[in-house]
Amino acid sequence: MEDMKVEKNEQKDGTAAANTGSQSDPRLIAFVCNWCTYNGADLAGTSRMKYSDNVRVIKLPCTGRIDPLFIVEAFKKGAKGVLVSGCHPGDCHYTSGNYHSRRKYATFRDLLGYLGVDLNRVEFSWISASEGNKWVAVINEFTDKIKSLPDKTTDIFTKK
Amino acid sequence: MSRIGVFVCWCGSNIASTVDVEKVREEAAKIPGVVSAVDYKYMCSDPGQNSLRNVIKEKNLTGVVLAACSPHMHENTFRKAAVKEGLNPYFVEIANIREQVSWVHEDKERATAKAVDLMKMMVEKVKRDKPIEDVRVPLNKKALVIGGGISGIQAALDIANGGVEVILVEKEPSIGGRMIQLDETFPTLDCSSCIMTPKMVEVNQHPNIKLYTYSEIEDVSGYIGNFKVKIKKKARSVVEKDCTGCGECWNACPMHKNVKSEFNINLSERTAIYVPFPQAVPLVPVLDRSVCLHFKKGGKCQKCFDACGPKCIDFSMQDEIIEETVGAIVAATGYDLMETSMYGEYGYGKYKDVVSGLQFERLLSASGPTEGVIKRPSDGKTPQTIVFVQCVGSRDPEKGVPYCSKVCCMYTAKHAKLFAHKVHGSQSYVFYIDIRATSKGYEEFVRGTMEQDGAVYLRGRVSKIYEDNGKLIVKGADTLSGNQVEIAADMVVLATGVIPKKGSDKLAQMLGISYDKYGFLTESHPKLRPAESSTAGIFLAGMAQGPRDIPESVVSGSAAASKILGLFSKSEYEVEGTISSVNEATCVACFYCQRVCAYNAISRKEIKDRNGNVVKVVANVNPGLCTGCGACVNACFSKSIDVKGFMDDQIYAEIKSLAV
Amino acid sequence: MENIYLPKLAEIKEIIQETADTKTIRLSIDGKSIDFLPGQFGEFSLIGEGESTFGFSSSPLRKEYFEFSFRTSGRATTGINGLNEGDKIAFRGPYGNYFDTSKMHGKDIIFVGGGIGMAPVKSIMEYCLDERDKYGKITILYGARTVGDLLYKNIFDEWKNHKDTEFVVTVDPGGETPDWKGKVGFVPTILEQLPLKGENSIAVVCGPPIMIKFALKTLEEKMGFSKENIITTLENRMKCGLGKCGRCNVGSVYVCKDGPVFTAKELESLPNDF
Amino acid sequence: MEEKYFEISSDNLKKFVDRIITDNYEVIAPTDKDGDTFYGKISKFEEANLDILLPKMSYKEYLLPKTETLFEYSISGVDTEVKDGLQGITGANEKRVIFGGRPCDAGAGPIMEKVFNWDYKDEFFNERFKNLTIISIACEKPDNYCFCTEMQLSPESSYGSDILLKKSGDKYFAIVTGEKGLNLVKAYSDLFAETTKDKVPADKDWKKIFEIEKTKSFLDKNFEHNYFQERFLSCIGCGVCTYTCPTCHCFDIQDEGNLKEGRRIRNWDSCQFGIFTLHTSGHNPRVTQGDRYRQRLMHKFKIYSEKFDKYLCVGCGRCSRNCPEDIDIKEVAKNLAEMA
Amino acid sequence: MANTKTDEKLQKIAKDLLESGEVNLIIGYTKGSNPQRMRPVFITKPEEAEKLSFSHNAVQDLAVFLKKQEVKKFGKIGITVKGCDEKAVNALIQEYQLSRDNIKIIGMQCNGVIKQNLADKGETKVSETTVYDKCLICQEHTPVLYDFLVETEEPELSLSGNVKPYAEIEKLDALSTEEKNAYWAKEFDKCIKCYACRQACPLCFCSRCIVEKNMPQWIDTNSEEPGNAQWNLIRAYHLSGRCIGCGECERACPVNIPLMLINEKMARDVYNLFGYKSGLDINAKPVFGVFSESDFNDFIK
Repeated sequence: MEDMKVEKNEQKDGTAAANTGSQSDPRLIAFVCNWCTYNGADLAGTSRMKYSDNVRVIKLPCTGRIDPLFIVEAFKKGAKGVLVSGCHPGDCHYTSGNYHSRRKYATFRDLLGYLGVDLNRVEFSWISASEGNKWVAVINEFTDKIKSLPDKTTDIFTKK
Repeated sequence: MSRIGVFVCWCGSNIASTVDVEKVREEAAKIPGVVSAVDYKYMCSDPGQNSLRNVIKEKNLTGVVLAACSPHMHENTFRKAAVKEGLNPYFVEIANIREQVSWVHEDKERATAKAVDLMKMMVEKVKRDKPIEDVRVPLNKKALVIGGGISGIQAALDIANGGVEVILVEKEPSIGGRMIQLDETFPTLDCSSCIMTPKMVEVNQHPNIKLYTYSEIEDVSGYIGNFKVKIKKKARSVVEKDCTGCGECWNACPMHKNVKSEFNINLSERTAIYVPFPQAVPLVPVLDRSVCLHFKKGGKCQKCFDACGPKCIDFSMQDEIIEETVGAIVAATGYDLMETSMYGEYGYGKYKDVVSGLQFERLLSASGPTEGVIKRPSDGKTPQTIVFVQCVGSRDPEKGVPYCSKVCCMYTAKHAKLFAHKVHGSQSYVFYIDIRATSKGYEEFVRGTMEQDGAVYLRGRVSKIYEDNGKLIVKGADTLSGNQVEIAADMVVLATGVIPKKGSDKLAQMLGISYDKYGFLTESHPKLRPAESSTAGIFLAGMAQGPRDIPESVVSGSAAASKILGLFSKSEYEVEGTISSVNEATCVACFYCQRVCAYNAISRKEIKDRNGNVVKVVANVNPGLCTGCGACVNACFSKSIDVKGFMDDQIYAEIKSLAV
Repeated sequence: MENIYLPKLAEIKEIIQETADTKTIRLSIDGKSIDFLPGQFGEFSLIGEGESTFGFSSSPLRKEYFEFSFRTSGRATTGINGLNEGDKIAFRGPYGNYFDTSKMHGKDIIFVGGGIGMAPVKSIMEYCLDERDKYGKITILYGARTVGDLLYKNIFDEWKNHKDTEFVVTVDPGGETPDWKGKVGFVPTILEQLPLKGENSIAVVCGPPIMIKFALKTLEEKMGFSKENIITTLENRMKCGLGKCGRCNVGSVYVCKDGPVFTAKELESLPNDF
Repeated sequence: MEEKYFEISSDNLKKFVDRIITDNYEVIAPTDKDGDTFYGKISKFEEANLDILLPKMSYKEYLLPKTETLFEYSISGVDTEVKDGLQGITGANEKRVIFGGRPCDAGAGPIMEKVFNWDYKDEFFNERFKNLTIISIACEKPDNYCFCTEMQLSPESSYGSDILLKKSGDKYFAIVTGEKGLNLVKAYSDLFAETTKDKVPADKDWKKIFEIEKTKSFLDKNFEHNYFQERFLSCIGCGVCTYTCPTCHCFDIQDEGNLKEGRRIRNWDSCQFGIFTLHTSGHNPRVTQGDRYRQRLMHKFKIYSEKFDKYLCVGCGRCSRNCPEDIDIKEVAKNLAEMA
Repeated sequence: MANTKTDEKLQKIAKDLLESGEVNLIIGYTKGSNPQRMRPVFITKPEEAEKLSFSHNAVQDLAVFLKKQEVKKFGKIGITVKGCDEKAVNALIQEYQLSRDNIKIIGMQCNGVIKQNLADKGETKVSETTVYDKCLICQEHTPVLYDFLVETEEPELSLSGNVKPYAEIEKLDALSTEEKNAYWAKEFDKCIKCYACRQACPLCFCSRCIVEKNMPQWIDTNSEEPGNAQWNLIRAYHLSGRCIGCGECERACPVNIPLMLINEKMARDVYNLFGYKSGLDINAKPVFGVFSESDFNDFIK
């Protein structure tokens, strides 16, 4: 029978070097709503604004769909910072998704902080479809902030 | 099995100059489940789309990932292309490597790495895509309009003229609403009844309109295309089809001095059997059983019965419940004027000559209690000096409401103008905060009242009104001159603010639509969907949504009508298939999903065993109402509800693919 | 020191889409099958998505491949479902006991399968068909809820065409399509109508618990099969397959080690806990 | 090997423990934390709490960790590489001593060893068990929840211990049952004095309050008895009984990781959970908590003994003491015996 | 032990309820495995009502049984509750898990229950050092809602103010992120993933817990540092704004993780943020089922 290869292949992923996900080159994951922030980010693109390339955007229909548990999963998978962004209060495409989620985020954020997660690593913002510049500013500031944090993971999600 | 095709677009040099598209393609080819990876100059071009279609066909793809421009640009383009090859459109996912990579980053290696990541995310997502079928809801092409005011009438007529059957339900004995109570209308001063009555008659005669007056909505269930409505037709005690409206009955009624007329806002009296006003539609009286001697005194009085030629008085008539199935609903429930009891200092209710704006309309009206001659209620004398007080209740967060009632500035100017026209040499004073006269001809109209008709406008609030020697002394501030003013007036007209019709909140709950903290019905989107409620198939019109004037009310009625005609122009109502669905095996019926759903799309469902016993209650998603926002998914603790197209498993796979 | 939890890799040779949500996957290691006996099972996985337990569904006499059939339901099966021909599957086994064919030699055999429970039956059945001469009359009864739920449709003919072999296929009432040519009725009902008698016969039964229950009753009470001659295979939830993790424990047996094949006689001694 | 007997003074026992710690033995002993006593690594003799009857949890995790990596994997494209978890297995330190446990806990080792070796050999368990030296202390005052005597052990049983210490005044008698224990004693022979069996105080006459064979015979005959559904209506299925039990060994196997790498692990699991036996089809053989508690009783007092000739219970009483709803297994076993 | 007057009253109510057929089952307490313990008892026959008892050892929150399918089958149920437990009943009604019509609430006035580990060691006196912290902050010594009230004979709990309930919360709040992290990492490291906290919780009523769902794998199954933290975090999150503070999770925890420090902290935060306390009003909407436009927004850019 064919046994599995036990030796480890060092050269697994040719692109890994380009974004290591380390503290100095952190991986940021942004959960954004389809209608406001995703469009805002697109606007930044059509306006040819430049911003940090550390962020990876995951698109969801609405802030109301962005489960706080996604934040946990993102940290588990090595994100150094997580951004949640959607329509401004009152502008929700689905009327009230962002209001419902805001309650959850406020509570969940408290819980994270209490359990020793560095809240500098979790960011929430309201970015409208017209706020390409705000998107750029939020991403750049967040990236800079994460980079400035001490080079050790103070969260309870990653194995030490 | 996953057979994914990855298509990397160069977008000319738009992507290719910053992202190494070949590298992205090579990385794609390495992913398990990817059976084809290609790059192409312009994927959205015809040749590009054709190559996409060819690969789908040749490689028998189960999913497609395009690494290209924003999904908001070409998602539909590519989905359509995929559908042509028999692939479910939702099996096409886009990695946005233009707007969110090549255009915003400069370092080619890093931009490429990001593009690869985004592509991988979408590959993992598309692997977990489930076929999604768009939802088709059959439509009962019949509309219900609630409220027979001008906006409801407009909506009903427009819909009916579009060839669709309409049921118009009005709570009062006659349609006409508030507008028929008005005298002349600003800024053109055409007579309200003159323009309103023809429309009312048209409603009554329209073959496509079924009119229920003196009727209320008892219950609404169902959803877009298929609302089940129960209408309570209150016992009128008059057989409508036989009545000729001759008036013998009310002339015979002995109660002619005892009942305050609602239509004239207590400024006149009516009989127990009555029509609210002479031009009422339908011109069929209603017997008010709460005051009728027949009912109060054990059946002795039957003067109206005796007087009636066609013998259409029926004392034994019962309330009747009529059930109708409609495909769409317009809520045009209108407004009330605010109570002014909190302004005790103005003496409304205490001094007969302090009247509300609407009462003054009746005093001005030729069909009103004074037949259009302005007489003050206390002694019937014609007033020479009238003080108009604006913003009574409006823009007063302390005592009233913070919002502007919008129409008061204009109707006060109209009142002052008509007063000047009707009583020569008279003088009016208007206390105002700001003048809001923003529509066509409005500013000129107000100017005219001031300049041609000599109304004195005083910027400031009235602090007190009291009676002294047959005059009403109005004390107030003129903030422009900084003086306290005191005016001895014969009458005071309070421009009371506008509030939603009493009971409209109850109706909104019945309809499952939202309303704001004042009770005004809320639009689905304040700018882009102003005629729609948050619930699919239910539309809004008129003052029920908030203060507006007649033209705006008419426009909103027409808007609702056009929405319904548009909806009914198709044989079925189509909804995107990206909606929520419940895992009934694990749902525990806590109904947090229902609480957070802005669209009333979640209902209770009983699961029964073979003997019909309820074994379990679970949440159920109404596909016609669900918009796929996913708020319910977030609310569900046991993760027993998920939204197609953005399933938890897919989001987690995306995150997983980003692991560093 | 051997790590008994370490899987081996097998290559997917062929994938057969049986129904909308079930597939048969044929595997080989170095182009060959593995040594196993009908009735045994293995732990299959796409590494990273967790293991699933499936009985082998092919005849051990077909030396070029071994196969299993599965329904996509959970995380592990979804992972396996995503694989293509040529991909590798991690695999541990074979585990458990097996159908003892030596006791069947010279006897008439009725094979009864329900739904996806046909998979382990197929293994022993094809094993017998592959050595057709060693057995008496063979009857195959296969039923599913609906026509769409029937597996192995593409090889029905192959089964039918053996000599002295009767193949009966049925669907539950309401599960038939307009062009359905098989029988309509629940498996135990159809079973009762078959011209079989219990003497010198063996019955092999596998399917959903409710079907097994009634089929056993029918065979025993109405058709005169002795309990020793009715053989079934249990489909308990398992994890280790090695008689350790405790999950498949029923009465004094570990189904994964002492089973999954039991005679009705043996089942009788087990508590009603499966 | 025949049992050998030694004496050690209380002072020397302290020295012994401190010295083996200095000599890099990992010493696990009952130690106080969070207002209770748990087994934990100690850095000096004083940290051990030898007065406590039993720590809240058993030391099962040193034989079967709550999570164990069976293997690690890494995936690159379509290639999967695997690293055997047995290589570099953690905690299989040769120099690990469980000190100050009781005869009941010690009795659990050989019982578990059977299931991990009856057919396939589970080397994860074996590696750990092989390298564990168990020094137990005989109980003088069992409490009301204890029933080791009924479970074929006794408060003074040396079964499963490499060394059993019996206190006598200010010294201890050490009963050494095998090579592992003897090697340790010999390595510190300056602290121990050899003695003979007759010097060791005889075991007390521990009374049984019920016969476990009767419990078994009730279980043999009464699978569908109302008792189970009625008595265990108060069971909330928390599984604390199984998790704190020194002999419960059920586990689950799971994969964890991302698309590039991860591991297959096994975690403690419990027959008290509804999902434990839930079939993919939705069918669950054990629907009620009564069914599940019955399974635990069956496994402990019937099934295991039929297969392995040992009861899967050492009578430590932890499940009773720790049960949030006060289900007392001793009382239950006694009830069953009485009904037999 | 002889029946106390409390017990007699309780037994009378239960007997009447069962005799009249108003309920089919009474869930109550009876004497347990040692004199310092009580245990749940399920009474279906009037003559068995005499088994019922109540004391400061009645630590269990019997509302937990209302979520069990086996118990639900009884239909109309009477339940003996302390003030804290009664809030769980209310919360279950709020979340549609229970119909008010199907439940008869026998409220027990309670001045605190003795910590079980102390009781096991022989503690018999109710005092601010022997009762659970929840008893020290209890505002519902008399239950919020009841059909019958049984008054207590226990002396009133006197509070000197020297014992600060849940004092650790403020201490923890004052710690740095790293210190908090270290504290909880140590606590969660003890976790053995037995989920007793969940099973003991009257409000963890999901038929399939999120931890038992693996598509996606919401919570790592491992019982080590990352997996344990995820479980504890998500458990606490799911109970934020819902926990009524009965403390059963912490009592059930076999490894003594101070779960109430999290629950209580979250209850305080939810109250501060949204002015909501769980289980006080069966007609109130749960805090995460509603929102206000003016909800706390300062943390969002």
